[in-house]
Amino acid sequence: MTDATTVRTYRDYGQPLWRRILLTRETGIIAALAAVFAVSAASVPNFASELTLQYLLLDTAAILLIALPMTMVIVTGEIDLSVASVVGLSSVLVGVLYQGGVPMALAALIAVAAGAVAGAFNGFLVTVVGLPSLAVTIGTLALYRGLAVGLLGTTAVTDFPDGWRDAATGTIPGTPIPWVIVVFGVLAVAFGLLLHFTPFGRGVFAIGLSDSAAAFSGIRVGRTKLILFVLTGTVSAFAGIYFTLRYGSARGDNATGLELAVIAAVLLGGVSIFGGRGALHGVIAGVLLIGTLSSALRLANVTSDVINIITGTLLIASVVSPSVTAWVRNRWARRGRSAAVSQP
Amino acid sequence: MSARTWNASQTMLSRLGSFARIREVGILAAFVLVVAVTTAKNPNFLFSPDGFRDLLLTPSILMLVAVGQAVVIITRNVDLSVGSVLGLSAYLTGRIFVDFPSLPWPLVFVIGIAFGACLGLVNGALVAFAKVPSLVITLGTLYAYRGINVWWTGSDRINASDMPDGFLALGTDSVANIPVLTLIALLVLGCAAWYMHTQRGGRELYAIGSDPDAARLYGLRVTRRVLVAFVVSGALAGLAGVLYAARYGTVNSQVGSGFELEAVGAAVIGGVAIFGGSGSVFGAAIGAYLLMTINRALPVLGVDDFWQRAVVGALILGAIVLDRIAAARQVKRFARMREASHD
Amino acid sequence: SSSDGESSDPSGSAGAAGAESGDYSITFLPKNLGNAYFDTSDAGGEEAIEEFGGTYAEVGPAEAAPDAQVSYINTLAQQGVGAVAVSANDPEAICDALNEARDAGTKVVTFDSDTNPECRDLFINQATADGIAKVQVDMIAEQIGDAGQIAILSASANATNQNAWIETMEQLLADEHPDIELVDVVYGDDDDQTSFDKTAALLQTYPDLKGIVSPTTVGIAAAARYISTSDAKGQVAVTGLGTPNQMREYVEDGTVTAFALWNPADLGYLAAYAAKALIDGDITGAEGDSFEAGKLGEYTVDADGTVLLGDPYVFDADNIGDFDF
Amino acid sequence: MTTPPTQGHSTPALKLKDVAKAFGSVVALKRADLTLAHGSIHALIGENGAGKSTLVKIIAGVYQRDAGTLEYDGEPVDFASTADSKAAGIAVIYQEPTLFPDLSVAENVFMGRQPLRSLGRIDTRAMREQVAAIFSELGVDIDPDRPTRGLSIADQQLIEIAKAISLDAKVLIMDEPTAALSGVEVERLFTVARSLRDQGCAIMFISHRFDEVFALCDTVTVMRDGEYIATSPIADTTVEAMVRQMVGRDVEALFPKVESEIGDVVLRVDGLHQTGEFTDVSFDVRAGEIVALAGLVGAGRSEIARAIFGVDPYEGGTVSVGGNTVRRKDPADAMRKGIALVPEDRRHQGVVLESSVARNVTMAIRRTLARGGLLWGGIENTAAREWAARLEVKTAALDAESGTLSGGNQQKVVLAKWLATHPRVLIIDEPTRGIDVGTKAEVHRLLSTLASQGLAVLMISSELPEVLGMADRILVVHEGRITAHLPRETATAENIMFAATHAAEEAA
Ligand SMILES: Nc1ncnc2c1ncn2[C@@H]1O[C@H](COP(=O)(O)OP(=O)(O)OP(=O)(O)O)[C@@H](O)[C@H]1O
Ligand SMILES: Nc1ncnc2c1ncn2[C@@H]1O[C@H](COP(=O)(O)OP(=O)(O)OP(=O)(O)O)[C@@H](O)[C@H]1O
Ligand SMILES: [Mg+2]
Ligand SMILES: [Mg+2]
Repeated sequence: MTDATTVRTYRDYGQPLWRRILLTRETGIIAALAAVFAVSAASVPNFASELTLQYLLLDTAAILLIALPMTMVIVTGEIDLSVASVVGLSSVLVGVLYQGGVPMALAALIAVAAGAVAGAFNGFLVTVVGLPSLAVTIGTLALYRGLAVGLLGTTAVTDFPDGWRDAATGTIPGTPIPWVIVVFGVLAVAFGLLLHFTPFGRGVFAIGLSDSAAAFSGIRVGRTKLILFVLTGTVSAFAGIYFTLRYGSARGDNATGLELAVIAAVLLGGVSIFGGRGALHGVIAGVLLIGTLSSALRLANVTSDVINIITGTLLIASVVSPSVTAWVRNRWARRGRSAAVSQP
Repeated sequence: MSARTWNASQTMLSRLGSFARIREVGILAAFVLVVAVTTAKNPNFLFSPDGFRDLLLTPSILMLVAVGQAVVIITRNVDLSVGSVLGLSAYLTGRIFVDFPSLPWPLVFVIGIAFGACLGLVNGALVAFAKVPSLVITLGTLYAYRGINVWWTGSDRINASDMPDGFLALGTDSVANIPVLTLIALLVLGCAAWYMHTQRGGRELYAIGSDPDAARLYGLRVTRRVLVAFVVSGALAGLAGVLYAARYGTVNSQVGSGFELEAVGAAVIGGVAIFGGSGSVFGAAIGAYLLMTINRALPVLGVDDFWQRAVVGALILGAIVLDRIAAARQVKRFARMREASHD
Repeated sequence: SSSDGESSDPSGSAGAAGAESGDYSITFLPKNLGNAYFDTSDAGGEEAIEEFGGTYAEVGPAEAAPDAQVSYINTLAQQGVGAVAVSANDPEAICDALNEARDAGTKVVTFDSDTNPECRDLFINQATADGIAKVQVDMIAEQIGDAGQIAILSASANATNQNAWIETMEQLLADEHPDIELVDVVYGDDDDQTSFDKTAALLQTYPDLKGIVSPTTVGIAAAARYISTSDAKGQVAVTGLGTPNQMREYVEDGTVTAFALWNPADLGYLAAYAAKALIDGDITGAEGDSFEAGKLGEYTVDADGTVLLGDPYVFDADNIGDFDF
Repeated sequence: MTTPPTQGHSTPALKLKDVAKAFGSVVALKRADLTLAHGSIHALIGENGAGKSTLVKIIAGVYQRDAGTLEYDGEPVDFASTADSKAAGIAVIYQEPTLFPDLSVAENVFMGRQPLRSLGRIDTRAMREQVAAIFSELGVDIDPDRPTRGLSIADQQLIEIAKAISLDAKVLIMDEPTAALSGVEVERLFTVARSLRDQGCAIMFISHRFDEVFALCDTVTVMRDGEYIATSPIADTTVEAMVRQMVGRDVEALFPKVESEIGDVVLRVDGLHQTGEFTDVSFDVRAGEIVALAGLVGAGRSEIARAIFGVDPYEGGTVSVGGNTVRRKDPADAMRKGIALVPEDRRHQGVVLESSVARNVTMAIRRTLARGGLLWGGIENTAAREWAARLEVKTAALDAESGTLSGGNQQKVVLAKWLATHPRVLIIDEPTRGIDVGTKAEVHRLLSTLASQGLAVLMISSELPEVLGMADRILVVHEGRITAHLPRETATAENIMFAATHAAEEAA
């Protein structure tokens, strides 16, 4: 207000368009994915085939699916560690019900509903009781897995109807794209719109950056989080049915440890674990990057331990690299000055 | 000063506050209850020599890791790599015995702890210097350390016969009816509790977890302290690895996998706030005892093997919900006291 | 015989070779890596493959999960290896992947743990379920004087083999040993620590326990180790399936009198020769087919495409010194 | 506080020359000069965003300067961290309280330098006693053993002050320490500050209240847009002169109260009750009316405001807007019925600091902006541009993070957010806390204009001139109860203060 008579004008953006697009984490991950694909196709025997793509998509479908709602949960600053247990629980439910004579469609429906209930229970404890989600879902991780193992005991249910199994593993005729990826695509568009182009999504980001400021802006923080936990449970249960049909086996220990794979991929995709930052396309690229890398490394006869080392290192490198580049840039800019900037 | 006349009630408030600080008592009571009920069902659980020994012995290793974990969580961080660190150092321990049989075994302890500390240092350096959330970093090192372990170990397995008897005896021997392993764990717990409670450095860890930005503004050496917290967690996981080798006698590439969730679970059950700043290593230790003892009590109580995980999950939830209810009660009581002071 | 250099060749080139000349590129896919039992069996396979001049490789997941095994089978199919020798983590879950591999021309031999018969060409059975169950029941009955309480410490609740054996053991106990009471079956998940703790829990829960049968190598070693340092040593018998190297200490200190196993190296060796025979087209897996298996001699395919390795072998203080695996 | 008086020092305690600092493209300081003398209290004033706090943080070692020199006791120095400046004897009270909520009050005061016993153990009793001593000097009555979580901003600020004083520093820097304090506490602080000065301490004092500057300080330096403007002895200057230097022009009336038509009751609060917070709160606010809630800091006014808006619960009573009852604990419903709340704690409740100006401004209207349920890029920027321009928010681009704006500009962003919802009732808690005169006058003018357009305004303020200058009616809150209704005509500073302290005096 140096001069009351000047009418201020505002630029929409402080940075030119190319910088805003090219210098993002998401672009980096997508570029890395493209690079891994190109290098693998050129140097790994048998990689450049449709079959690779088909297997890659089938293998990563469950993670891709769960990553969608998980991204939103993490953007609100929460976390859901129970997803893999919900996968196991829904797998067992489908198995037990189908074995008990319930028609497959109904069994699947009930399992998905159970997933929604499991998610709602997480959400209830987090939003209504007010407990930290990390602690809650460590508990339900054990609880849901325990229910799954308890329900089915030593047995596994196997003979699912062929039609259903084919739907889970089949591809669009003439392409290597599995049907489940079509479902994923539809969901991805829906979740992408929800997160990035709706008032609800704006609320999700605001909550992640500041719960209280969001609440003071009339955003229903509790309800938003509850909805997201229910969505996560539902989608995880759906992924559980896919998992069961893909491998034709309903077992209590299905997908053990998948939660860490999902979270690793989401974080690799540029979502901040503190909430408030991230984009869905980055996450999808993150999942595919890990999947492609392991598929290429397997084809190159690299053993699973090395694949784990690479996955872990990649995750660390991806989150550390921005700090390192910033640090290097600062050093560069301040050469000759004794003190470095300590501003976070 | 008119608005400041609630002096008397404030003293009461603070007394209530210190009651909250002994929240660990509640968990301890739960532990005693579990032991009592199980012993009532089967006296051997406590009153047979083996039963008594196992009661003390089984949770000791988890307790060490949980204490380290609590130190890290108090600084508003988390160390998910503890299971992998434990596994690596357990294998290293075995490897040393195989490759350098002449090395005196007490030296192996030092090597194991130092090795764990180094792995913790890697975590801490990445978290503190690169300013990246610890959950992400240690999730990464969880994979990476485990990968290194599998890659190094391969199908190898260290057997009891590869290790000296004196060392193995540590895993099972007792002094005055208390297992050596438990004594070591209690010693570590005592040191940690003493440091966290009475030393400036310990209080600074609480301050950092309570508000990291304020700590930085205040001039606390946040980077160094966080680094130290991770080193401690790593060192304790390393020590736990050495003790694992002594107790279980066989070490393969999968030792300690999944331990991270148990360690975090124990700390949380023990009342360590997941967002830092409050809780105690003592609570985490009791949490570890409660968790492991429940695991052992369930079969005795006749709970089918398959349902045990479910029961453990329900108990974790029960613990944190109860904790929450107690806190809410206390807030209510504060409010009622303030109301009373108004009139 | 082939050189060491060739056998450690990455099988990326082996895949190409297999495609050209029907060469013996055979990959072993154990339940998981880092498991001493499979280490031994796969080494037996390697030995056989070196004998007949093929290319050996071993791949596998870090943890024993069926879905991870599927990814490896897919990869092997893409690489076009001559044959896969696999120990299944789930009889059904890896079926589709195996069949796809077979459609691509890869021969599939299962060993140690079978899949459904329609998903593989041959199953190399280490021993019949009856034989394994019987040897374990006989051992425990002898060690506890044919009367008293016993418990079983198994692998994971879903382990196909173990569950089949346990069922037969229960039957045998009921029919032939009425004075032995099986009080509990617990699961150590093939994890040292869990098995160890489960043993401790068993002893507390059943103070009158006379014996523990553990039909898994991890379980028996953990149980023996716990008992060797507890008061129960000498009171509670431990037997089951174990490897000599792991059990040597406990046999020598008297915790364990006898335990059984087949020779896993022979199992892998036989699987490799069976794979060779399939690649050569000598056999198709039909009942009555027979093939030469190097030092082990000739074997014949039984019903359901199964080849039986032989009877389990009982190790005790007298003979354990002769073995090193 | 044992240092002997060192008046008459010739070297200045602290001397900054041509200091510059930029954050990316935002230039916070262009060319700042400042000289602090021993045994003197130096005021630093300037508009919001002038760079005062940035200067403080450079002295404290939070930020590193890009250019210029810093001399301490005549020696050029570089503070790489706050630990360095602290070790050198500089104590700083930052604009935003920086307490550790989980730790006790005593630990907060002594963190990192607690009194020790043998074996390096912290001597808790000595620590408690020392804190109690400082508190009694300051006239503060806070239990040293309670955790600082849940303390009011005023209490937090008092602890900050105790913390700084206990350092026995040679230089004491206070960035708006009085913003949250009431008259009595301010007086206590001043007494302590003067005695520190008399012991030779160099003190820097930042405030937007001129009366305080005149009451306390010896010298005053004015800054504008990151640049040094002038330094003068306090005796040689006037408020008008300072204001002119600060804003570069004359400022019109500070309380431009516009008489407006008072309409029907819009907001009605009836028998609101929450244990421990407030009791039997009933009042109404009419269209076109500005009602002020006055009272001492900690009286519970903010709690009432939050309960009305629905972010806090209440156990009994009703709130209605235009006859429609507002649902309990449901801010979204309150918004829909036409209530807007500009909260007290800007940084935690008002703005989402890490979100852009555009997102903040459109946060409360995002549902109405959506077309077919979707928000495409342009919609929000168009709306944000309009409101930012109306309130003259000082930012380069609409996608700048709100946290990079100065306090006053953040306040404008919050105002813009709520005015964009076209509310019927505007509740505004401490509308001008930490806001410079120019902006303050603007905010006041804005409130008056809005009221004259028929908005019902409920204003909470701890500044009596603001209350007296702006309100049509004044409700005085004491310990959670309304103890007086005063119409504009009869309200005076004296009767407000009496009502605000009334019950307590009875009790005493
Ligand atoms: N960390 C930061 N990043 C970017 N810009 C900043 C940062 N801190 C301050 N600024 C900018 O620097 C300028 C000076 O801010 P500063 O906080 O020093 O003002 P001030 O004089 O203290 O204002 P107020 O009276 O409102 O407290 C402002 O334009 C502000 O937006
Ligand atoms: N006499 C008292 N006894 C006990 N608690 C009190 C007393 N007076 C106030 N409080 C409480 O102290 C807290 C301080 O509240 P707060 O500072 O937000 O009040 P306020 O009137 O809104 O002041 P501000 O001017 O800062 O907005 C409230 O929870 C209030 O209930
Ligand atoms: Mg400021
Ligand atoms: Mg207030």
